[in-house]
Amino acid sequence: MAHAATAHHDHHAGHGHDDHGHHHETFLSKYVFSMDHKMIAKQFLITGILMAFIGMLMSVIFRIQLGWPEGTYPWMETLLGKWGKGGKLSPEFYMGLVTIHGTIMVFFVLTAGLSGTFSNLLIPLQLGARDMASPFINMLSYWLFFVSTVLMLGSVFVETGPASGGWTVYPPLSALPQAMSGSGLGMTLWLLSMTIFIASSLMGSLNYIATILNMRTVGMKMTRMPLTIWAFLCTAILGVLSFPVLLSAAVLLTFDRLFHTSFYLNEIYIAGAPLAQTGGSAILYQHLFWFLGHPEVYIILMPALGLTSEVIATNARKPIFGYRAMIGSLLGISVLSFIVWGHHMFMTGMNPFLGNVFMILTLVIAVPSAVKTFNYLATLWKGSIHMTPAMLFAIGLVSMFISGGLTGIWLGNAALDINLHDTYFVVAHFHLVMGAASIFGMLAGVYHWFPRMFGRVMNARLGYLHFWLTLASAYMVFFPMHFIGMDGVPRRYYSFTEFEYMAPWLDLNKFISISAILGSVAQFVFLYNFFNSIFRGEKSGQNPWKANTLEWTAPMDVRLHGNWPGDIPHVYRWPYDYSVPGAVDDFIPQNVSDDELPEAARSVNREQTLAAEAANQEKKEETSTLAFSSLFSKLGFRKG
Amino acid sequence: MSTHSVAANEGKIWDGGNEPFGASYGKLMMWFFLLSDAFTFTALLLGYGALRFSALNWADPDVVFQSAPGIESGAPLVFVGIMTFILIMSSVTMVLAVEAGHRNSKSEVVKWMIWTVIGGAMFLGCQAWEWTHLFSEGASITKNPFAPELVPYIEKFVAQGMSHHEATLKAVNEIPHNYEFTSLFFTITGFHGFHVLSGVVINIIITINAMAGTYQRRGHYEMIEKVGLYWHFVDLVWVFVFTFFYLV
Amino acid sequence: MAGFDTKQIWKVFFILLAITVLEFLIALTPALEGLRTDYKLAVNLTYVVLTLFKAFYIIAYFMHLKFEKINLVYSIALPPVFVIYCIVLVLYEGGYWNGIRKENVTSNQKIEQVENHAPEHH
Amino acid sequence: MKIFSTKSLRIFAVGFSACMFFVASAFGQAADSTQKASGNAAAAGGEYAKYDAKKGESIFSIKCSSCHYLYDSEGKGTGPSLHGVTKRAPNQEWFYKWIKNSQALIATGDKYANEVWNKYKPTQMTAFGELSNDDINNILAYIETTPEPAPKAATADAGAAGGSGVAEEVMGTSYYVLFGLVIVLIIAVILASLRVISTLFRSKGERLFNWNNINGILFLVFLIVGFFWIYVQFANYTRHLLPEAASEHGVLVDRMLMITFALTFFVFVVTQAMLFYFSYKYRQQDGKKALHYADNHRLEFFWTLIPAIVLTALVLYGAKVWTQVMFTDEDQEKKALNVEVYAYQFGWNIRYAGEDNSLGKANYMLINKEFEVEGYEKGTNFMGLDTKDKSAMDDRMADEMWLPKGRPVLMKIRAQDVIHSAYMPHFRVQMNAVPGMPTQFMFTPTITTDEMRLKTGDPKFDYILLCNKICGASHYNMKRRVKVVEPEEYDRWYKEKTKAYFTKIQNKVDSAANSGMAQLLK
Repeated sequence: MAHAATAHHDHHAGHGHDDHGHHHETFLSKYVFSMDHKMIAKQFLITGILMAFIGMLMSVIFRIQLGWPEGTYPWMETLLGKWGKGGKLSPEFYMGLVTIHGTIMVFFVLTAGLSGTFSNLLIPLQLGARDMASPFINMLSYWLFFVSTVLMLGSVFVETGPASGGWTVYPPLSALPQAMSGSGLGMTLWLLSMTIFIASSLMGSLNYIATILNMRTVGMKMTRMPLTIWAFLCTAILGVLSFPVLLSAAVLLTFDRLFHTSFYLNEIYIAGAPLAQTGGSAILYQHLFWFLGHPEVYIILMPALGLTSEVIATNARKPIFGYRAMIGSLLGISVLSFIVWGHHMFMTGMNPFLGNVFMILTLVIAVPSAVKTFNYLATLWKGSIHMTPAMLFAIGLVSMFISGGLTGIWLGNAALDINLHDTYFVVAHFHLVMGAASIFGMLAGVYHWFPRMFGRVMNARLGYLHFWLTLASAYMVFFPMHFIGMDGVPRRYYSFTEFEYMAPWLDLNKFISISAILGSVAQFVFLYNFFNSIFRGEKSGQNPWKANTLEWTAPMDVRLHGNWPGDIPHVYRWPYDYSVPGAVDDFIPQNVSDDELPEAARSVNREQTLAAEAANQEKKEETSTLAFSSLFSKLGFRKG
Repeated sequence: MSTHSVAANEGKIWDGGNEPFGASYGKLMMWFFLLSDAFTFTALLLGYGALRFSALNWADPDVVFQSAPGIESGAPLVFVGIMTFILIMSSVTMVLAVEAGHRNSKSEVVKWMIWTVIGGAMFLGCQAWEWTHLFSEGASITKNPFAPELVPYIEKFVAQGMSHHEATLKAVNEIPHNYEFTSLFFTITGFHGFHVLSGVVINIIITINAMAGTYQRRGHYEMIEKVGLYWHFVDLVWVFVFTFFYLV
Repeated sequence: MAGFDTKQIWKVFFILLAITVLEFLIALTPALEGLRTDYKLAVNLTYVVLTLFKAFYIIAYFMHLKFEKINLVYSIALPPVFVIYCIVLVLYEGGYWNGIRKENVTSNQKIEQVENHAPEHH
Repeated sequence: MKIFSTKSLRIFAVGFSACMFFVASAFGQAADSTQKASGNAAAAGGEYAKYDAKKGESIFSIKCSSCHYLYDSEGKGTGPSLHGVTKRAPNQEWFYKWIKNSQALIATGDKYANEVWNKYKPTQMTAFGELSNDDINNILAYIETTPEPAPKAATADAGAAGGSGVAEEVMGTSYYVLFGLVIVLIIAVILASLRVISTLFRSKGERLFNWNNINGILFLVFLIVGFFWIYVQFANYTRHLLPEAASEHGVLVDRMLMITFALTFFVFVVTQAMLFYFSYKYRQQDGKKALHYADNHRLEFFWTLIPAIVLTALVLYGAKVWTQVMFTDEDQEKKALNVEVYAYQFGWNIRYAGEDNSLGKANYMLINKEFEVEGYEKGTNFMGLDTKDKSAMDDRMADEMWLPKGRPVLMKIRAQDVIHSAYMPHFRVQMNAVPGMPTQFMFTPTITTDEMRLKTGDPKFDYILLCNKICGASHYNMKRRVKVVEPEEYDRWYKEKTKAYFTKIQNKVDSAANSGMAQLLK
């Protein structure tokens, strides 16, 4: 049977799966231009973390401006030079920070850092493949991503300032250098960086899809794949179909900027002269942008949901509730995400008739999202929750997902959007549902799969501290913003001192800024824990969380290229056989066949569950000697 | 449901250790890449559609594309007809190469691949000629000599004693007008031409590989098939570009 | 391999050629001039339908999709549904912009005005 | 055994230095603000005394204040602070040219213009071609004769809750910073001591903490504290929210909002409570085993169906409200008061339809062109009005947007340069202003400014029109006052306004009301 897998790999001559362990590796080929998916995952993760901290510190700077709009800080001038004259953040640079913060967080941290890291790490390991379908394209994907981050950061340092049209870079603001300082070279770099990023993302996604379809080990049916993989599959499909549209939008915008075409420009009088470029439509860009932009939200969120599903099931020691419904809702969300982009545009002058169409479709998305939430709750119900840091973050994600998701019902409603569009309510909504929730999912993933990446476990107590500070500060930052938004306070305002009716919120803004700073400080706990644990963390056992999925059957020797020495294990069951009545342990790894199980634990199905549970009560103390002879029992990790 | 534990592989295509689409990962990646690229072109053509629908007037393709080498005007769409024929023809030779590949016939693969490369190069040459011709008529990415609102000016200038050509150039350079048509035309055909160019380059590379016997040694000509998919896709895009720019 | 034989290939080629020729006939036959101006939409739709036929033949035969496994066929053929949705909506939107533009054309946007105030041109 | 391991020390160091950083900044700020001398005001500008600073002030507040402050705004406004500017610039003539079109002046190679440009580029100054030399002199008079306001501490009138004046401001800041510092300190101390204690226990082979219990209980605590905190927020903040909707459709929107709020808040409370309670209740405990319970189709069916039904109801209701608000027929539009807001970086031009209640057409290419219509004086066409369109001739220009109570208003929205958004939160009105694509929003104001002042108990209350789509550096300061008055008062104001638009022409129109001009308008 095992030969099926190897034979299958031989079929693809030309990539280096089969020579694992043999080839001579230099520093460059091992750490820099590595083609091993585990190393590439680490590269994505560390770049992502770096980017996250840069984005976070940017947000601290503009939060200081928003919290203390009258304040001046000498260090600001030291840090920012001409953009911080007199110790005061300039309005131009404020816009630049907001833009780059958004772009970095959305694309580099939550798209590449999250999906790039975990798709790379988990797809081959959880499916039982030796590597990605095309390790070379995989490597290229990372390096293109790296180049795009460099270009994006380069945008911050150009003389005319970083791209500053908001992360959506709507033209004409972004198309005309006359319109604002950030629309100069900084904007060109932004577009260039995004173009390269799209290429990177495309390469990654194609690889993920091909790997998931073709390289599953024997027995790994689609319906036996962990939900993480389902989530990565949906994410990759969304990426393949939506990013090219942004590419086209960016190309047309670049042409408007560089060759004076007018795809997005019409009847503009700016800087004391009418513009010769005319005949286009600014709204066209928004349609193209949001055709990407909305799926992008789910590209960000779905991997986090997938990771959470796995972490919750493992740590609650329960099967994920409604596995098929979870897959169904992932697919439903994916499909719907392509046909609702217009809900970002209710107030942009789009045909109001389309407003109705988009509103109806948008609110339909709430249904699969609700199903996911309820399924998570049902999974926790009557579980035996192991409070690992990963589990805490997974629970945090569900909480954020609920809080942010519910306000989506407000914003998806065109009538309510009249007054909420582009206010702080929107900021609160998407930071909770796609910012905080996805970051929580990512952190859950990092804590959970850290042993798989580095062979060591992260310090749990620092993890707890990190979690509680992060959870509290996330709510302290974003929950009050709903009130500010409902008062009609616009987002992307440099200060709120110019309007009387915003005055009552000055205090609250200080509170939010303090909380943001607190939350940012808490992330340094994580940073310390992360890097410290890489080198000095407690060594992990083979399967530290006692999980079912295949990645924990591969040797923890992280340097091994090819993942499994010898044959790839076969798969006999779905990944959520936790606390199966009658089984010796409270988990049955996927590669354990029925023959290796005690009679009572074989072929358990739904109908039998409750009966078996009753039986289980009687046999509780009984320890069967028919324990499985798999890899796990031999390893003998500590119990309890 | 999934808790049922069955023998590892019952030989069903979705059970793992298998290729459920009956296609290697490389072919799958090519297919999905093409799907993705189709969305890129779709977005560009969407932009074209939306802008054309919103425009108050538009250039008449019969007037714009009425020249061919040797015929200065009065032969609408003839030249693009030739281009279309060339591209379809090269698609055919590509399929023939793929077919020969299935029979592991190296000499035939090489023969048909060379014809495909020639076809692609001819198409590029035609496009270069057409662009040059349009440039000479005063068109560029930001100038549209065919804009209906320029007609009265051209007439006026002609009345002042200029030749039609001079009058057009003067009008297009001096009078603001709507040049969405040429912007979109040069952008989209340029983007398509870029695809053709990269296709030709790739075709040349694999032709050389085929000559060197790389695929013979590998035992299969799947690479030809993958590149073939790309080449047909380029043809496919042209079919749409042709309809939307030249006919509609 | 199914779907690849020289006869079939040439047959598809002639079908493609025939459709293209038909398109040219519609576009160029002087006798149809009245039809082209009076039923512009119908003629354009005809072009689109003929184009879709061509696309079908290229994808199905040249790209061999017709002979692939049904899974692959679906996964390639279904996503363009989004495209159709998107096209319908965006063209509808384009028509809406057109209405607004028509409404806002100024009376003196015509020649003299433009001439007097011609901005610098790139 | 080490009491302070290097690890805990390091954590402490990171937290502490972060705090010190912010404390230091705060004091830096304090020192800075106290140093702000109440410089000698009003000394300059003697030669401008002959101009009308009052008129200048009103123009300044509309055209200039988005980007410029009078005094000491280093880094704050987009442009330089202006007091003393007449001493910096070469001569009066220079101002005329600069303000009307700075880019043109720069292009001529003017030395000072280029100096300013090099300092601030690429930020450009909006061209104000419509200002006459007199207007500019008035503005300069205002700039140079206005004394610097005393520091905030003295005036101490800063907003309802925001609070405070410089001294308190600094106090407030330090308070927060100290608060943060204390929290981090406490955490560091707790951590360090936990570490010490647990090391002690571990050396005896015991575990002091059952982290499962601790975290489980923390979830419960978080739930309770969190809900209490949410309650506190509602108690404190709801009074700061927007007052009741001041428009007819706004009432519908608000009702929709309340229903959605009630529904989602209910779901929020229930699901969050379940989530955190489950996390507490089902934390791992010795001797307890998880229930193997993989799915229940009936349950899943219900929790798919119920949200679906509820959402369908919401969607239908939402679609109804949206349709009511956005779809207006032409008859209604003709009867409504036609007003245009024309957005530019960074301000709004406001135009009222004349007696014909029809806004004249406009063309962006005519903006700021000198125009000449037979029988009229020359003027600058700063809204690009179509001089051939007769319905444009009687349009009126206004600095503020006055609206009569109870009459439908059709607000036409245009943009000159980039996308802006006309947002009037109190009326629940918002629509983007897109260059080259006029948009509109129709609404009926129902509460006058005075009535609203009584209702809110805020004698300074004003409706406001602001920009809600990122449009450049001074985006945050792009505002116009909106005033809703009784219809009679509106009529009075409107008649007065007849003088405001096409300033020079209109004077003539008035003086020659019976002449050919009036006939031209028909």
